[in-house]
Amino acid sequence: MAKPLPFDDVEMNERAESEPALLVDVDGFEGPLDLLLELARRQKVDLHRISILALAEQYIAFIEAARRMRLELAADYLVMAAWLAYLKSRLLLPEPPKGEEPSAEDLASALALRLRRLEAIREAAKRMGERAWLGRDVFARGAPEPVIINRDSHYEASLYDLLKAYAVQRQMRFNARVSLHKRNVWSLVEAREALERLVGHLGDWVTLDTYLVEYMVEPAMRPTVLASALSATLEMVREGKLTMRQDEAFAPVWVKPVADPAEAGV
Amino acid sequence: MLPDMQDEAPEIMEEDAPEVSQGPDHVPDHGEAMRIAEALLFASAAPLSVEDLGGRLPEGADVDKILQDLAELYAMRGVNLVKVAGKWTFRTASDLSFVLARDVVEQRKLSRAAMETLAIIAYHQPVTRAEIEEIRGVATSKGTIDLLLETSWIRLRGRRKAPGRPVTYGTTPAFLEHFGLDAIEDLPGLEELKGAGFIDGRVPSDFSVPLPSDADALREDEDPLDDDLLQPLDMHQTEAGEE
Amino acid sequence: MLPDMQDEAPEIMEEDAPEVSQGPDHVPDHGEAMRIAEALLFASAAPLSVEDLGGRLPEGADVDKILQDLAELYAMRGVNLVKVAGKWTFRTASDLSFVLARDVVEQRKLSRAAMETLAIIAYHQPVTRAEIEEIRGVATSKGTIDLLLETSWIRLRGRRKAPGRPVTYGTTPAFLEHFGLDAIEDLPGLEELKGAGFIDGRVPSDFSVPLPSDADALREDEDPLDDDLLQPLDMHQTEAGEE
Repeated sequence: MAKPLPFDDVEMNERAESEPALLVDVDGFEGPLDLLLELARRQKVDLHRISILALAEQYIAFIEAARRMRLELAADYLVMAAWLAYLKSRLLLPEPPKGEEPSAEDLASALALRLRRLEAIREAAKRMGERAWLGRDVFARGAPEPVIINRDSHYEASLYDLLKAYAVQRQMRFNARVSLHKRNVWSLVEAREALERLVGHLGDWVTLDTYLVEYMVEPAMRPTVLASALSATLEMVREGKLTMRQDEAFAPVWVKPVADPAEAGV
Repeated sequence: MLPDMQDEAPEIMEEDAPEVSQGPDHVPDHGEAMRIAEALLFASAAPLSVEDLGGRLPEGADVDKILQDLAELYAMRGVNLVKVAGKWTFRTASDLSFVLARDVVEQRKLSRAAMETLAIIAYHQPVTRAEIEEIRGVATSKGTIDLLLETSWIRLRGRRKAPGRPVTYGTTPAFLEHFGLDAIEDLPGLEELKGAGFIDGRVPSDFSVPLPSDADALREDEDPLDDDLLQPLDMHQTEAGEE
Repeated sequence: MLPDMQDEAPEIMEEDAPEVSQGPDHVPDHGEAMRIAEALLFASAAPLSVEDLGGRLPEGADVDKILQDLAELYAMRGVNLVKVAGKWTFRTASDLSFVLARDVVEQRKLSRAAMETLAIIAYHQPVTRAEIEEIRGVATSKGTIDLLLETSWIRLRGRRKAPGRPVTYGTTPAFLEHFGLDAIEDLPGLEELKGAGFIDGRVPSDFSVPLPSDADALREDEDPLDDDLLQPLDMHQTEAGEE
């Protein structure tokens, strides 16, 4: 498209009726078909009896006038002009023997049909525009009243669910009672992790027992905590991270982090 | 025949006495049902279907008769009961627009091109952009279709089973509501357009002139929209590329 | 019915043809002014004052009379013209407000905790919250009891004659109805639960399933609820304080 035609509202109605001669200006037209329709209206005859030949001549004359005035025309208009020039020559020449091509008369009536269709839809659009539009001519209730929604919860539960919940619940409790006590063990891994965490916070000698108090809230845990902690400490001493000492048998075990791994030793 | 309605049952001793219908089976009072329908229609922000109303009116109410009577009752009033897009609603009488027009928030006026395009879509649906352009004899700007989609009066229906699988357009219930139409068949001048050979140039020789249809069901020559093209933006980009 | 859309005005030649009101300058009769007022009141988003209407009605219209006549016209209808805060508006007739209410029933499933609590209340009633907790081995949230009270399947029965006088819970007739039980004694006992496969494996010798009773009469160890504690809220606050 060389030049898009203006699409916004153009007051077409005033233009058509008042002008004695069509000004050479395509700006007001919605394409070549619209221009043709306007030219056809100027023949002041029913579109069914329109002279396509006369129309073609008028259109071509209009386009030529526009070109003389060096008006820039969209390609659509020129294509239509070329086609109409062809149609005009076909209409003026005697019909060639029946060939494959449609006859000039067929082409002319097809163009007339297109014009009638455009005219018809124009009329339809006009009538639609004249209808009572909602929000322009007719109005809905300005203040609709809301529907109040009462929510009512209805709970689903079957007797099966109820009995199952009860049985499972009760059974879980008596099963729990007959099961063996799980042995609580402070594993070596846990002991090692706990000690590694402690090491960073210590400055001086401390008794190992001090650290372990928090793990020994349950008396039953005491042996496993002591055993695992001692093993983990020994391992860390071997790695040079801790120093440990015990003053005598059964005395508290003292530990101290090694500031410089080179000092490591028992 | 109506069953014998005995309001005051005589003391029937016989075992086989016909039971007097009572309570919920009782045919509801027509006037009362009309009042309820009136209240519902007045209160609602959107038009109500016969089914919507039926579900809210007393059991056994004759919804069609109620609507007919209400429409008659209001026919000469400043507010009318009208049917739009198959549903019922109250609207101000169309002859009173001159008093009410002052309330209008300045509406964007449709351009002639947009109005024509809308008319072609309405009368010719399902229709492709190429068909719209053929009728108007001019390229349709992307803006026109976008603007109409924005009004929610038109929608993408599907794709024509034809080379290029172009998108088909049709109108929406909002279109009917806006123009005060009960159904698309009520478009003004439809018969004349049919006579003018407008609907439709593509008609095959069997001469079954199809009327416009805004039914949700796709026509035989339509395919559903592909999921990835439900985005209008993509669709237009594609089309723009073809120009 | 659609208002008659006359696309082409019939050529009225009669001088005395009933004139449709023509623009603001035309002084219409009282009936026409009523129609206009009706349309204005219908379309307005807010109630209109006498002054608002006066400014929109034809010159010389008797606004008070118009409003009075309209109010009368609508007095028995489903919609009434009413005056609120000094301004006029249409409102659903007050006796029909129920038609604007819609009941929505939401199907909800009981949580496992609620189901277990309900089962324990059913079997062990009258039972206190502390007893429920002892059987379940976990604390029962206030929400669970509230939810069960909401289902109306459980009720507050009384107070246990024990330190702290805790509230006792029991089931209701609605419970029986919902679970299809003729009487609470129909809840299966231990042997039946075992037979149905709900309980399997070794059952300790001291394990028992109580024979439930939902009799209204209070047990010996129950006191009536005090009046001031019939409010579930108060009751729960008290209980919460004990925790």
